[in-house]
Order: sequence, then C-alpha cells, then structure tokens
Amino acid sequence: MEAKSFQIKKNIHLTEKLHLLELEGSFLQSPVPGQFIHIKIDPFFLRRPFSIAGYNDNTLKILYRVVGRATEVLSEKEAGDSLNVIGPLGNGFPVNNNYKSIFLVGGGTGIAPLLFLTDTLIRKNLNISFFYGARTSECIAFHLLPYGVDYIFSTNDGSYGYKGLIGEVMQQHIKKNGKPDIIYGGGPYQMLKQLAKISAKHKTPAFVSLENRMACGTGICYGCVTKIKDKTGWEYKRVCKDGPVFNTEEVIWENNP
Amino acid sequence: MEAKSFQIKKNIHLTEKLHLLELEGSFLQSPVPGQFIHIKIDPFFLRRPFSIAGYNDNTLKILYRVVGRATEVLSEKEAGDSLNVIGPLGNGFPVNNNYKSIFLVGGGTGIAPLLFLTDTLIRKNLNISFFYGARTSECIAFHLLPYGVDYIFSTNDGSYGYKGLIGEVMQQHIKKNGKPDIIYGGGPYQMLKQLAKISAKHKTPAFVSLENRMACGTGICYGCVTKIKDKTGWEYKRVCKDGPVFNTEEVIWENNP
Amino acid sequence: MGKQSLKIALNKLNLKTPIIVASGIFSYGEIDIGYLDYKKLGAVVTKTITINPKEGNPQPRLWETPSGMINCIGLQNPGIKEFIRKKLYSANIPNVKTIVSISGESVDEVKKLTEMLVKKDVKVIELNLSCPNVNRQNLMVSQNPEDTYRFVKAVKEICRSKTLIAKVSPNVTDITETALAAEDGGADILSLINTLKAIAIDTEKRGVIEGGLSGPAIKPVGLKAVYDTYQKVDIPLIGIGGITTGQDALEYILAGASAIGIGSALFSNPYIADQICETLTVFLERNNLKNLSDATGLLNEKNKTGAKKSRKKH
Amino acid sequence: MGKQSLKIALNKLNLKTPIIVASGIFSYGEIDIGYLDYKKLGAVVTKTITINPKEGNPQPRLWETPSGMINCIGLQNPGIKEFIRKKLYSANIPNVKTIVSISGESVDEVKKLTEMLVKKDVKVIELNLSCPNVNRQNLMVSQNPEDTYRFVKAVKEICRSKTLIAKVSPNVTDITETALAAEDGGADILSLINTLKAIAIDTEKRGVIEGGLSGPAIKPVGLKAVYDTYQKVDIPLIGIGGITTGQDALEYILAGASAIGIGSALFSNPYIADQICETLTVFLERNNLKNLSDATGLLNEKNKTGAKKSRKKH
Ligand SMILES: Cc1cc2nc3c(=O)[nH]c(=O)nc-3n(C[C@H](O)[C@H](O)[C@H](O)COP(=O)(O)OP(=O)(O)OC[C@H]3O[C@@H](n4cnc5c(N)ncnc54)[C@H](O)[C@@H]3O)c2cc1C
Ligand SMILES: Cc1cc2nc3c(=O)[nH]c(=O)nc-3n(C[C@H](O)[C@H](O)[C@H](O)COP(=O)(O)OP(=O)(O)OC[C@H]3O[C@@H](n4cnc5c(N)ncnc54)[C@H](O)[C@@H]3O)c2cc1C
Ligand SMILES: Cc1cc2nc3c(=O)[nH]c(=O)nc-3n(C[C@H](O)[C@H](O)[C@H](O)COP(=O)(O)O)c2cc1C
Ligand SMILES: Cc1cc2nc3c(=O)[nH]c(=O)nc-3n(C[C@H](O)[C@H](O)[C@H](O)COP(=O)(O)O)c2cc1C
Ligand code: FES
Ligand code: FES
Repeated sequence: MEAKSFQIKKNIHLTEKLHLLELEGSFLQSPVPGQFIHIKIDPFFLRRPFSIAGYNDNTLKILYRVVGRATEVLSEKEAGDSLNVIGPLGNGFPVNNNYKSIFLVGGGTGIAPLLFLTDTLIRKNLNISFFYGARTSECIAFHLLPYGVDYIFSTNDGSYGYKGLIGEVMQQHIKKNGKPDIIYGGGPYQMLKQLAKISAKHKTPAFVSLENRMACGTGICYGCVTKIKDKTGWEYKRVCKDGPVFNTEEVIWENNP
Repeated sequence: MEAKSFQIKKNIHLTEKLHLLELEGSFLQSPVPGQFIHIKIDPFFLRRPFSIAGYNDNTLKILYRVVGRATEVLSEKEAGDSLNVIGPLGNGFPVNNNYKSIFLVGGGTGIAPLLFLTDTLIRKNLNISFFYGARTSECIAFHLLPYGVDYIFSTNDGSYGYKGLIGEVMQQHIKKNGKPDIIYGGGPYQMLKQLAKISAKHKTPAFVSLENRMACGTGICYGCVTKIKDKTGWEYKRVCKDGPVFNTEEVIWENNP
Repeated sequence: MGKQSLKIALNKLNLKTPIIVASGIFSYGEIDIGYLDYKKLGAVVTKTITINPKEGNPQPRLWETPSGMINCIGLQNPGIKEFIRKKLYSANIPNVKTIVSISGESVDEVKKLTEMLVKKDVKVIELNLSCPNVNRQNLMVSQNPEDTYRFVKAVKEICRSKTLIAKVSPNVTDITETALAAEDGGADILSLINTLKAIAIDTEKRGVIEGGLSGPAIKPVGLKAVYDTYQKVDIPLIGIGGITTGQDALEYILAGASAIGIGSALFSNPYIADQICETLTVFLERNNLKNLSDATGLLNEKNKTGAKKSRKKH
Repeated sequence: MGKQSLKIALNKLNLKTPIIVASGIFSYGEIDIGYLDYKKLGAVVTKTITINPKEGNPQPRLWETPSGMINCIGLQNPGIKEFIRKKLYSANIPNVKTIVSISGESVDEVKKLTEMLVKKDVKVIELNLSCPNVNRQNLMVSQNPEDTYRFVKAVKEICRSKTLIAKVSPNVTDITETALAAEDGGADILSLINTLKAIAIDTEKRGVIEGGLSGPAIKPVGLKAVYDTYQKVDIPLIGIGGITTGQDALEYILAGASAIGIGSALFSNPYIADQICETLTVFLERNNLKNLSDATGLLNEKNKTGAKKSRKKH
C-alpha cells in the first residue's frame, strides 16, 4: 500500500444520491477487485473507505453514495481538485480458473467492487449472471454496467425488474436454472446475510465484501473488527486487513454488524 | 447588526499577500467607516473580523492579508461562493464637519478602514493627506487608492516613497506644513502607538482602529479587551463593542497589545 | 409543526424552551446582538458576578484550537453592587428568564452575594463552582466534593424559596461525586459542564495561554458527564459543552439533560436557537412524544434498567 | 539541514528521533503500512498486552467526533504468551526501538507480565495505568495516586535494569499527583496523556458509544498535562495527545516533553513523521539550538523562574 495524492478527473452525479468519482493516476501495486482505498476528505479527522469500482488507463473509479457529512463534501469536489489516498487496501475476491458459472450479487454501492470484478472476469469468457438489487429504478447505475454479462434486476417497489429482494430472486433463479460454481456479493449487511444462508443451503461457496467504520484501514488499530469463526468458536478479525472480502461461511452473522 | 449570507462577487489577489474581497448585498443598517464585519470561514470555529474597506452599489469590500489558516482558506474562495457574515459591528471614526484638514495614516491592511473613510470624506471637498506606509513597494495596493487626495508613501526598504516609518514621515510633514485638524489611523500596533505620541506632542486629536483576537465580535464575551483610561486609572474595554476606533489619548499603549 | 411542546420544567423552574444561554457567553443579557431569536430562548445566565469588581486577565484572552477555543477572561466583572445598580434590570429580555451567576472564593463570599440577590428578588441563581477555593491552592471548589457540599448548602439556606443551580467543573476524577455533593447540599438543578483546563502554546510570540477549553471539541466529554450524572442524581440537569447544532442538543437530551446550555457556539452560529428548536420538535414528532421531558435520558442506561446505583449521603 | 540533531536521551533510553508511535496505534509493529517513513521513528509502543487474551469490545468500536475520535477497542489482544510467541520478534523494525505496553488489573498481574518480558530481555516496558483496577469499581489505576505508586513500584522492582515508562490517564483532578506517584514508584519516564473518557450518542441507531477521546480535540488538554507535570517531576516526559502536525509536536516539546507520541493522527496523516522532523529541525536551526533537549520546556514557566514547587514524597 502507499499514500499519494490523486487528481480528480471526474466527479459526477449519476442517479439519486449515487456519484462516480474518477481519479487520475496509478498505484505501484495494481489493485485487484475487492480491494478498497482510504480517502482523506478535509476537514474530517478520519479517512473514509471506498471500494475500488474500476481501475484502468491510469484511472481509479469510485462509486459512492452521499450518506453523511464527508460524502457530502466529497460530492462538492471538482475536476482538478486533489485527494490524498491510501491504497490499495485489503484482500480481493479469490478468483479460481476452474469456476465457469459465476453469480455476482450486489445492492446499492455494494455493486462497486463487483463492477471491478466483472471488468476482470469478462475477458475470460465465462458464464456470468449479475443480480442487481435496488430500492427503486432511479437508484440503478445502468450506464456503469459492463456489456457482456446477464443482468437480473430487482427493486423494492417493483419499478424495474422483479419486485422484492435480490437474494430471493437469485434463489428462484437457482431453482430454475441450477446453481453457479461461486457467488460474489457486495451490499447491505442484511442482504449479505441472506446471501450467506442461500449459499449454505445450496452448498455453493460465496465471498462477500463487508463494510464497517474504519480508522486506520491498514490493520493496525483493531477498530473495524467483525466476528469470524475459528477453531474454538470465533474471534474478532479486521475487516480492513483480514477482509474486506470474507467467505460467508466464516462470518458470524448478527443482527447488528 | 445582523447575520446574513453574502455571495462573493470577486476575490482577487492584489499584491504580495494582499487580497480584495467583494461581497454582494447590503445590510439593513448602512455601515460607516471604521466598522467591521465578522466572517465565518469553515471549518474554523471562531469567526474572523475584517474592517469594511468600502460599501456602495450593493457591494461590501474587504481588503485582507493571508497571515494564517483562515485567511488562507478565504483566499481560495471563488466568485459565487457564499459567506456568512455578521455586521456591521463596532463604532466608526467620529467625523466632524468642522474639520478641514485631515490626515489619514495607514499601514498594511490597516489602510482598509481608511479607504472607506476616504470614500465618504472625498465628497466633502476637504484637504486630505493620506500617509501610506508599507514594507516594500510590492505591498502597496495602488489600484485601490481613491483619486482626489494627496498620497505620501514610505517603505521600510525605501523602494517607494520615503524610506522609513510612516509616522516619522508624517511628523516631518507636520513640521514643514503644519498640523491637521484631525488624524485617523489604522495599522500595526507599534505604528499606532507612535501615532499616539505624535498626536499628543502636537495636541492634535487622533482616532485609530485597533485590532485584537475576537470571539463574539459583538461585545458579549469580553475576549478582545484593551486597556482604556478611566477616572480612576484604566479599565479593560472591548475593542469590538467600545471600539474598534479609539481616541489615541484614551488608550494605554503597551508593548504587547 | 404539531402539538409538540418544547416547554420544560426543571424542578420549579419553568422554561418555554430548553435553550439556556450559558454563563459568560452573553454578557448580562443587556446587549441586543440582533441576530439571535430571543423567542426561542428559555433563559439567559449572566456572566459570573463576584463580590468585588474584577479587572480580568491580560491579553491574550482567546485562542482558537481544533474545533474549539480557549478563553481566559478571568471573570472580568464590575462586582455585585455595580451589577445590581446597572446591569440587573437591563438584563430582562421579554419572556426570557434571567439567571444570575455568582462565584466566590469562600463560603462567606457566596453567602453575601446570595443575600444581596435575594433582597433584589432574583429568582434563579447559578452558583459557579469553578472558582478557585481560597483555602486550597489551585483547586476549584467543585474539584472537592466536601467543599462543593459546603458552598451549595450555605447558599441554599439563604435562598430556600429560590431556585439554585450548581455549575460544576469537569476537571475531576469522577464528576458524579461532585454532582451528588451538590444535590445533597440542596441544589435544585445542576449545570454541567464548565470548561476543561487547557493551554495553548504560541510558538510565534513565545507565550502560553492558560484557560478553559470549550466548543465542539469537548462535546464527547460533556455528554459523558451528563450521561453518568443522570444515573446518579434525582435533580434535573442542564447539559452544556460544545453544543453547536440541533443534533448536539438532541444528543444531550437523550443522554439525560432536561435543558441545554449554549456556549461558545453562539459566537459563530447565529441560527443555533432556531436549529435546536427545529431538531427537537422534529424528533418529538417522529417519535410520537408529546413533551420534551419524555425525551430526557431516552438513551440512558438508567431508563433501560430502571435501576439506580446505590449511594452514600453527605 | 545543518548540524542539528534530533537525537534524544530519555534517562537511559536513547532514541534517534523523538517520535514514538503511541500504544494501540500501530498494532505490534508487525505490519508494514508502507507509507510511514520508519527512518524518522525513534520507537514504537506495542498495543497493550494483558495476561490473558482479550476479545475486546463489540461493534461499534470507533466514532468520529469534532476534530477527534472515540475508540473502545477494549484492549483486544492475544495475551502475553501468544504475544511473546508470535508478535514480539516480528515487532522489530530496523533501528526503531520496540516498547512493550502492558496492563493488568492487579499488582500480581503486572508483576507476572513484567517477569515474562524481562526473561525475554525486553528492554523498555510501558505500564499502561488506564486499566480499571479490579479492587476499585470503575476506577482506573492511575485515577488513584496510591495505586499508581504501588503498581509502578512492584513492576520496577522486577525490571530494575530496564527502562520503565508509566502511562497515566488525564481523567483526574490533578494529573501531577499521579505523575509524582509514578515517579516515586520508580518510573524512569512518563507518558501522558492517554484518552479522555467520553461518549457519543448515535441518534440514528439509538446507541451509546463509550470510550476514549483522542485526536486534535484533546491537544490543549494534553499540552496542559505536560506543562504542569514538567514543573513537578524530574523524569522525562513523552507528550501525547492530538499531535497531527510538526507544529503540534513542537508545542509539546516547548511545553516540557522530551519526546512525543503520535496517536490517532497516524491513521490520517501519512507524512506526520517527516513533518515533525522537518519542523523540529527548522526550529532548532532558527534558534541556534544544537540539541533537541535544549528545546524541551523552553516555554515552560519552570525554566523561567528556575524554581520548582515543593512536594511531599510517597
Ligand atoms: C471496505 C469498505 C468499502 C466501502 N465502499 C464503499 C463504496 O464503494 N461506496 C460507498 O458509497 N460507500 C462505501 N463504503 C462506505 C463509506 O465508507 C461510508 O459511506 C462513508 O464513510 C460515510 O461517510 P460520511 O461522513 O458521509 O458518513 P457519516 O456522517 O460518518 O455517517 C453516515 C452514515 O454512514 C454510516 N457509515 C459511516 N462510516 C461507514 C463505514 N465506514 N462503513 C459503512 N457505513 C458507514 C454511518 O453508520 C451512518 O449511518 C465502504 C466502506 C468500507 C468499510
Ligand atoms: C476589528 C478588526 C479589523 C480587522 N481588519 C482586518 C482587515 O481589514 N484586513 C485584514 O487582513 N485583517 C484584519 N484584521 C485581522 C484579521 O482578523 C486576522 O488577520 C485574521 O483573523 C487572521 O486569521 P487567520 O486564521 O488567517 O490567522 P491565525 O492563524 O489565527 O493567526 C495568524 C496570525 O494572525 C494574528 N491574528 C489572529 N487573529 C487576529 C485578530 N483578530 N486580529 C489581529 N491579529 C490576529 C495572530 O496573532 C497570528 O500572528 C482585523 C482584526 C480586527 C480585530
Ligand atoms: C468566553 C467564555 C466565558 C465564560 N465565562 C463563564 C463564566 O463567567 N461563568 C461560568 O460559569 N462559565 C463561563 N464559561 C463557560 C460556559 O458557560 C460553558 O460552560 C463552556 O463554555 C462550555 O460550553 P461550550 O463548549 O458550549 O462553550 C465561559 C465560556 C466562555 C467561552
Ligand atoms: C484506536 C486506539 C487504541 C488505543 N489503544 C491503546 C492501548 O492499547 N494502550 C494505551 O496505553 N493507549 C492506547 N491508546 C491511546 C493512545 O496511545 C494515545 O495515548 C491517545 O490516543 C492520545 O493520543 P492521540 O490524541 O494522538 O491519539 C489508543 C488510542 C487509540 C485511538
Ligand atoms: S480500521 Fe484499523 S484495523 Fe481495520
Ligand atoms: S470579541 Fe467578544 S467582547 Fe469583543
């Protein structure tokens, strides 16, 4: 990992509260899908973590939602402004060349790491289904979706695709068309929790990207821990360093993350 | 006084660290020369006080120098940005219609209130001499100086006008051409202190605009006090409410303000 | 907005809103700062008054710190006599209660101050216990529970029919001990917190500025003081420390405050009173609460378990 | 840059720069965070180790506050045995000293911890006295001078030939009392301050986050602790609390610190070590000082009057 200043190439409002940030430059070590960066947004004391949504042509892409004060300030930045970034951080999604059929399941900004993952998988000529859940049609970032994979949508209000939770949609899809070799997920905790259940039921490995409040982002503060199974029961592991990608089987899913 | 948001019309770099800020809008109560405004510059907790350097055509002018963190941030603001302002604050220079010959003596950003004063006096067809002291020629804000008064310059390095302190230049001027009816001053503490001595020596009334660190700017916190003579000796008076303009005779001049 | 009311009763003290301007922030209430909406205020506490006039500290008296400020005004005030003569009656903002803050270095001093105010029929007194105690080098009265008890008791005996607020310092090992001492002494209400002892170093002018830290920086400390004290005492609390937004005020109330004091944020946020009223009203509406008192301590452990920790009396 | 040296000796502890990474900030020094310039560091203190493994607190463990943060990690650590087996030797950054931080709820515990570390020839131990004392409900060891003295003395007896740093809490009425107790107990160096007790209220999820406040917000409190303590004790001080820039570090040194600890700012400012070295070097140059020790306490009253206040021994 390294710390460096990136210049903003683009910072645009996509849909509803969703924004796309493009940073100019590169890391010494190329990031892999599932990794994230830690951005300093003045005047806030702590950095803010964001998944890498794409990386190529000397450009780093971030997909973010305005949820609070720092993301609000971030949305006001303009092309040409600089941001200090630490990255790439964490472990990416494990990718295995034996997988032929792949499900990507994402909701909200949780699709960000999956977009990057799609970018890298798409070249491999695999069978990829991207399940995309959103609150309503207006929240869907259509123009970011790479060409060449199958998309299945669901919205809470039925305004686009199926009506209902994307996990259920995926489950029905499995019932009809069979299960994939692997599932990759990103999104709200409750969605990932449901995904974990489905993957267990179908005995299909699933890897998801977790989120948590972070201070260091580099594994040195133990602030971002989550319960992960070990030999004797469980222990607190760091989302930033031991994750953010975890096998759903290892995670102790709770009501409050 | 009132609190309101002003839009920036202009925020330009004049000379060296000197900047001109123009705010669009007006106060219910028109400001008079010597009064100041209190500006909120995020993310700093306390507001920052600045003398009003001009006010007309729905425009409020501020002349400021980048000396620290807030003025640095201020200098990065652009036309269209908004600033929350409290004003107009404090008491202006006392102006008397019997005065015919007037000296204005300023240094650094201390010329700001004098520029506004000049604006209002110039219409009255008086005999005005403006003594302007600066560190070096590059610090002089030539293009802000109103037409129609006499300017006498001095610089520390002699790069423009007399070489030396502007107080001394004024004293020599008095020796040669006689004393004025009144002196108005603004600038560094040591300069004003010297001015006080000269005015006492020549028994000419002098009013100066003092500066100090401020919290409220409105007289409620007692943070900005300075020693002012009273019947029994002295008491701490508030620069923001009882000033910022004081009769030099009343002020207890100390080494450290 | 609906039927929600921001009226609040702190023991016998009835306020039309829970917003109190803290001591030292608003002079004696005699200055019209124009931009503050007085209708939104419940009360104003005067700058602390002492027996004798105090000239206060030399400059610098102010220093900005990260998200806060240090002040060392040094209780500049004209003394109680001059205050009564010139400031007491000009301090009346229509429909806003005036609370007179007093402080003394000995029990005798605070008794005398109280007597004089009671004679003038002042109805609410705040005893600022952050004054150094003349008998204990460098220690403030409220840094010692026994002293706190003695000072409060002495004052309360003289103003039985009046409301007495005790204002305590956070510069202690356990603020709930001071709070209990003040309650036992007879305080009707507690104000907490006063400023944190702090310094700034001026490397340019090579000076040290020693004073009290206030502002958003201390909010987490003030919230904890209110949270802990709410669990121990029965009298209502005025929460103070770093309140700058409506959200801050709400947090104090949910932690256990019945009313809140706005301090140094008044210097920079002219809309603070409006914002607090707005946030509190919206909160009551959303949660179907009728009265502000229903929100007090809502997130405090005490209201979850119902249990109160055991305590010894003074 | 010139002949100025940032080398500093704190009693027997020689450091190539005065920059110490504070406890809990940098894990056990086993992780290469890449962006930190290790050449600029004097020492790294490990996360505090306890006798038994600790799982730590549940989420949330972090909360941002105005110019600061609250943490409640709850001393998650693998326990001393596992630490010695797996972390102690991986904690060696070339030319950077490792200081092992320990904490226990009883004298017995800290003695055992020290014995084990002395056996492994650990040369510098930091005794974190902000651990709750098992015999006193809710009170941390360093909230009581007697306990502080007992704990420090017991540890020092076992590690006479080693360097013992005592780290004290600012959550007290008078930190100089704790400092004196630690000095009397035999501490070679003092670290101050640890975090301020604080809470945050999460109005959205309706929760209370209780923990320690750190960051720029507490700098004025830490500076005062160092300033006051420097006047009372003879042992060197490591100043900690809100140091985010070179200017902050300089202020601590001028107030009385011999070295400084960087804490939570390390999470956000990757250039902090470089900036501190730069600022200190420039200061020494401008003021024609050869050694950093000449700057320690330069703006402290003690160095102006030369007088030290009288004190009683434990
Ligand atoms: C590994 C990782 C990857 C992430 N990737 C993305 C991404 O690609 N796009 C995106 O928009 N967001 C992402 N997040 C979440 C993002 O970090 C938060 O939304 C952001 O920090 C909020 O900052 P704020 O100041 O605007 O919100 P705040 O004002 O601090 O809080 C607003 C709300 O956001 C929640 N929140 C705050 N911090 C976090 C956090 N670190 N993680 C989760 N929720 C938080 C709070 O609980 C609160 O409800 C990611 C988080 C992690 C840990
Ligand atoms: C009534 C009044 C009128 C003023 N008018 C003007 C003006 O017209 N133009 C202008 O450029 N400046 C003016 N000032 C000074 C201006 O307020 C300060 O320069 C400004 O607040 C510095 O902010 P900062 O954050 O950039 O500096 P900081 O980082 O806070 O400090 C940098 C330096 O500025 C000094 N300083 C800080 N605050 C003040 C202050 N309130 N007064 C004087 N010195 C200060 C400090 O001692 C320090 O040396 C005026 C001050 C007062 C009280
Ligand atoms: C400039 C100033 C002067 C103060 N003077 C007094 C005082 O005279 N008496 C008192 O009890 N508290 C005084 N205080 C403390 C405040 O009333 C309040 O307790 C403290 O500032 C914390 O609140 P805040 O963080 O909202 O400012 C003063 C605070 C400031 C900033
Ligand atoms: C996440 C975190 C964990 C900490 N853990 C410890 C610890 O284990 N032991 C200890 O003595 N101090 C611990 N501290 C306190 C710091 O060492 C330091 O004293 C404090 O944070 C103040 O410095 P700062 O304001 O620069 O952060 C911790 C602080 C933080 C922020
Ligand atoms: S954020 Fe510090 S360990 Fe993960
Ligand atoms: S700044 Fe508050 S009285 Fe002048």
